[in-house]
Amino acid sequence: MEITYLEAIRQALWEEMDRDERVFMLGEDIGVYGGAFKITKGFYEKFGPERVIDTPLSESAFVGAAIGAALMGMRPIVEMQFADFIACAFDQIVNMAAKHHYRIGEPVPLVIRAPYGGGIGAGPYHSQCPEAWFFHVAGLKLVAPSTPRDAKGLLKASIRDPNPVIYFEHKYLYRHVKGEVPDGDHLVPIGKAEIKRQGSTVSVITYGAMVHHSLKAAEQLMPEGIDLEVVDLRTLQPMDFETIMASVEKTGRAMVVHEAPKTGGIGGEIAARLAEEAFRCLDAPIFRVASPHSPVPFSPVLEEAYLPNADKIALKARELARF
Amino acid sequence: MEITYLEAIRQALWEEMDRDERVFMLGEDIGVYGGAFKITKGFYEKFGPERVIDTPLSESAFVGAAIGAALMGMRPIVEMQFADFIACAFDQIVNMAAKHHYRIGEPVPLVIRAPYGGGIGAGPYHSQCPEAWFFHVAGLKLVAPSTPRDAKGLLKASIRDPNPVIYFEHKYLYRHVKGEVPDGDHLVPIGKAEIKRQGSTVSVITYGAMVHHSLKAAEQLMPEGIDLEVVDLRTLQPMDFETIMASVEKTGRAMVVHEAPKTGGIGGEIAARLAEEAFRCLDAPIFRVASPHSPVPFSPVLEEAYLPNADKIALKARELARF
Amino acid sequence: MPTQDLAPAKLLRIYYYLKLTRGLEQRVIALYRQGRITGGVYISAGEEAIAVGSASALEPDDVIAPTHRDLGANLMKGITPKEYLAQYLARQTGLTRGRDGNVHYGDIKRGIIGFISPMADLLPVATGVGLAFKLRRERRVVAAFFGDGASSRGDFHEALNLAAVMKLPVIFICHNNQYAYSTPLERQMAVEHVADRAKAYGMPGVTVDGNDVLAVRSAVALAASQAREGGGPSLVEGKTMRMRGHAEHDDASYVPAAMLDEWRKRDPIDRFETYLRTQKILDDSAAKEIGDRLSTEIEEAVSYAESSPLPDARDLLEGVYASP
Amino acid sequence: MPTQDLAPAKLLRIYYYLKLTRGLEQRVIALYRQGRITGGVYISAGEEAIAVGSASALEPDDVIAPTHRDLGANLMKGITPKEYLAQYLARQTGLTRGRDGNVHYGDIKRGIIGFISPMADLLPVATGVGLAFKLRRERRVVAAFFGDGASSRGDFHEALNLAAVMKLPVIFICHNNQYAYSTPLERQMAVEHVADRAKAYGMPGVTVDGNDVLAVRSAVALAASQAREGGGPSLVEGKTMRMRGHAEHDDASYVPAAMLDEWRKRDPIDRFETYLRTQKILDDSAAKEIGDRLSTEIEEAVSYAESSPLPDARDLLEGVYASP
Ligand SMILES: Cc1ncc(C[n+]2csc(CCOP(=O)(O)OP(=O)(O)O)c2C)c(N)n1
Ligand SMILES: Cc1ncc(C[n+]2csc(CCOP(=O)(O)OP(=O)(O)O)c2C)c(N)n1
Ligand SMILES: [Mg+2]
Ligand SMILES: [Mg+2]
Repeated sequence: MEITYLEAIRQALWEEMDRDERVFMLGEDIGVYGGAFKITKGFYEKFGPERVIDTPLSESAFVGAAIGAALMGMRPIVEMQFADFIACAFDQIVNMAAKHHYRIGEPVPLVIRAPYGGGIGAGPYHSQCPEAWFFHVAGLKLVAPSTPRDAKGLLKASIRDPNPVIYFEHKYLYRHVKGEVPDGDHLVPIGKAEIKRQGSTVSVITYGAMVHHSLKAAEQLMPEGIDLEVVDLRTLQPMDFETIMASVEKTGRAMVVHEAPKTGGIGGEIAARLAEEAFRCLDAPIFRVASPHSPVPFSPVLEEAYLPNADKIALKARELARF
Repeated sequence: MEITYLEAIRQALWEEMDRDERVFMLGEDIGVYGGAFKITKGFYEKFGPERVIDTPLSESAFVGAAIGAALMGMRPIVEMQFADFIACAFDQIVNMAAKHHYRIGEPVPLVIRAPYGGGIGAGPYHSQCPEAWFFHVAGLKLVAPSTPRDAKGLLKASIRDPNPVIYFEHKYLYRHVKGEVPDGDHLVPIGKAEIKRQGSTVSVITYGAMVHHSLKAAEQLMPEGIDLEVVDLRTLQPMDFETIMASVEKTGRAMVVHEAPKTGGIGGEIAARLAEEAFRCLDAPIFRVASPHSPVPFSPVLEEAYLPNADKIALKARELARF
Repeated sequence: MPTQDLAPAKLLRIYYYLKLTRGLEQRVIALYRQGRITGGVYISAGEEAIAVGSASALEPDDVIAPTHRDLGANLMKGITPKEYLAQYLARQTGLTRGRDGNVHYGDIKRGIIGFISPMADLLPVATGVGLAFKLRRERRVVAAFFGDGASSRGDFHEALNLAAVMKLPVIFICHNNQYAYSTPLERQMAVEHVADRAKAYGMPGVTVDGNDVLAVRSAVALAASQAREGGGPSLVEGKTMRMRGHAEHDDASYVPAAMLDEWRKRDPIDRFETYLRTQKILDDSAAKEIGDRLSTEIEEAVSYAESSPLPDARDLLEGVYASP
Repeated sequence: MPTQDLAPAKLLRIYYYLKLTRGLEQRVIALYRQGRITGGVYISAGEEAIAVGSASALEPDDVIAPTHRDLGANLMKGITPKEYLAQYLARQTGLTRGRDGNVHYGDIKRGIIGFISPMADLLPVATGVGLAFKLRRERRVVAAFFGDGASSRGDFHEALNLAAVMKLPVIFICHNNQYAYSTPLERQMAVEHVADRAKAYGMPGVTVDGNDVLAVRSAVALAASQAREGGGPSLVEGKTMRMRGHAEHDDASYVPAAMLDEWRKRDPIDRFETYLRTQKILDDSAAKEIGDRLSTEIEEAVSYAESSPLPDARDLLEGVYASP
């Protein structure tokens, strides 16, 4: 049966809460209300107020509290109402959670769910893609699934991971994407990319909502004889560079696509590594398709111009294929 | 007369405070005490408690307050005691200061002085290089001088800039580097890199303390006939890509050196842009020399292994020259 | 209603802005239901007296740092219905030219700091506005609004503490509307009054009936005059009720119906209208005249907004940075 | 000193840890002056009673979240002088194996959350420890320490509010040592007592003489027993004085000499020693015996630390992530 991306997240949470008593959730309006996106609807009724905790409006405190509970052997899952507000808990994440294991040697098993991304007409404060802020911070794992299957499997893996994991769930995908999810205790390992489409002309390295736009671009380009390979990173940190390399070795052409602004985005790291490690097998420059260097504009007219999409990806891929 | 990097910063602050009544400073222990690094020593006596404000221990409040004062036409300069604590004001910087002009069209002329960097045996919380956190955020300017001359000229330019500027001043350079500074109202424009050493074999693109290590590496390599060109970015955002391109077009070989961890660092962006825009003139892979993906360790033994230095730069440059 | 020596014209001005606020928001709700609004809709119905009462106590060159429930204060500071609706329709003529939406707008020239989403972020910013006034020896004050939920954030604490230590001319004004999204007060704080929090800063904290526009006005006026005299900041809490969902997508089924019924009886506009009528400041014909004027203004604003151009995608990257 | 029913052995244990703290830190100062310490040195001289008095009121399986002036509490929770000195010398045998320095260490197995630099960051973390206790129905409490300066940070506010709303078993313990680096209290807050801040959260807030170890102990014991019974958090403020610079590089010339003289007369260890002697629990020979034992321990620790290996650079990247 096909389920939505949102339902996949819900199932992962439900199963893990059910499986392991140490797992509990905290965040704003996740209890009776079921969360701003209704992901935890029914959890309060099933698991009770002690394991589905409505917190005061204080991101730094509840992330900090999750760290403390994790240190005591619990498995907290924090919901940010929107990823944009993770900025309010930045210090706890980068200074406390990320560095603790290296310094003290104690694990901090913690998941922060960050509903991120644009394309929903929500403007500068409800659309940001903040993954690059954390990509530079050692000690954090970053996960960003694109399909219900990965969303479920990676969330379950994140909850079982002994490290702080930021789980970037794309708001646009919540209800826009459906797919099959294997029955049973379905896990997707952290740190493994997946080729979402085999191709021979250009490797498109991407993640999140842009996987779908890239796949659409690939369909557009097929009639032109341009055959994109779509590499879905799935995990951003640690990054599965082996899979990226194997794809680029095959195609000789690479482009990175992400929704976050290009400047300082994760695509820079990927392109830089390719420019160093895959220099000999590159037949063309490495392109990046990403948002420009500005806040996410509110107006749909502006946001449309701002966000990458299948057309923009196809345009660049065509250019690259012809190089 | 040669002055230290620290003295250059002090002079810039002094002259701007003297020149423009709207300029004032706020931060922890900057008044009577003169700041943790004694940069504002004597300012309290000269400019008084209203313009040299000792704040409570609350980074988010005093950055926010600086934003408010800036909106009212003042020219606040915030001192972070250590750049590491800028994490506590992250939300104000990225969500309020950075986006205001784009959204509302009002300038936010504000300087945040961030004493950053390692090499001083100060461990994970007093050594970080956080510039990449902000590099991804549109609306901020980022400046990171390497010499007394640039430190002074860029700080004065930052104070006069109508945008929020984070001024990364390297703690290791404070007293380790001396140099001439032009007399008078010396300004260095934001957004202009400078070739600190002309060379023909490899372009080393760098900033901050690593400029000095790169220059040292260049001296080491001269006898071997390897002639490094050292490009000092000076401003990280907006980046002077023209100067970088011109250098790489000349040498055909590029490496980026920074102290911040390699993964997700600014070097990724530079390498990525080169891999796209300079593909035709590159004779070799693009190398990056930077710190590894871990917190900054405290022990000098570990920190020595952690930080890039002249030897490590020379080693990679040699490899690149021979490619 | 506390008796105050307010000229009828002033009282009618307050009445006008209360009604304008309510009317504009009702119109926005209607447009929202028709799918003509871009994005979400944040309504201050039932708590207009806090915004209007507060703003009415300020001088023209004072500054406000509003929340998402302060339309009344924004209007009093000079935001026009046309601008407001063009903003909700994400037009080029909106206050942010489509760059931001709904209640995220401001204009420092008119003394309004643009609201941003992260709750309580404007409190430190307002503190800095007060600091500028103090440094320049200006007798101006800044009114910084926040919700009960926002009072849990670190920025609330840091801002109030900084303002108190530096004796800055800031009035911190709380819409205690019983809920933060779905979260009721008792899950937000373990004190009875938000004003209790003032005790942590050594500043006066008062709780007033937030649905009594003149009570709000006089509390804020007192705080403002203290602030203007160098007496430092105050906290004024208005007890009120959020009468609709957090935003219009939210049916607020978590709010007990009886609670809403109870508060509906205390509607701030009805109460003020009754007061004006008993004071013989308002009668049927005057009320009708104002009502007609408001309708015209509002409908003109709707037409203006709807006929305004959308932003031009070519301007997308304009203004990310200020130029010297 | 409040009379308490403490067996002489318990009192002598407190005395021992007070002296051990003082002795170790004096030794560290000497090593620092000789250039044998790596990095800065943070001393709790004059405020040892807060750390020791508090820790002495806890049960063995309670947890602490210390500040940089809580050596006494760390020692009582089981940190050994050897580990402490090896940490200051950045050795492989130090508590962080050279990854972090001086007072940045911890060990959750011994109930110590590792201190980090950003002031007040451990307060939310401690709140989470209390939450874990509550969820698991454990009768444990957590003591979270902070300075007067740290109380200005947002994390202080958010943590105390969260703990109060959730009624968590947390004791927030303030070293009010009059200064935050060079910043005196009156530039830090506009209230007289840090304990006044408890009023913003609806939790008990008490101020005690922080240089009276038994007063601290009994205030913390009371707060702990309330917390253990489900009564929720408390704030305990110990008034004390930072008798040295912020760190040893700081000559603290901004502190009035008279103030130090005044406080020197109230030295917590002298006072407690006098008390023990008047109570006939301590005499010259017992004091000498303890002193000798401490000297030996401390010198053994110095030798241990100095002969310990430095970290191995090959381990640099080990443990950035925990493995499953
Ligand atoms: C820092 C932050 N976290 C979460 C949110 C999401 N959010 C928007 S409004 C709101 C509730 C605000 O409650 P309150 O401050 O009482 O204002 P009210 O909406 O009741 O007027 C929440 C949780 C936010 N805007 N900012
Ligand atoms: C968030 C943050 N800002 C600044 C600093 C730098 N700093 C270290 S200790 C200190 C003063 C702390 O004062 P207090 O909390 O009173 O503790 P005390 O040192 O007096 O014991 C400051 C400003 C810091 N560690 N963390
Ligand atoms: Mg509310
Ligand atoms: Mg202190």
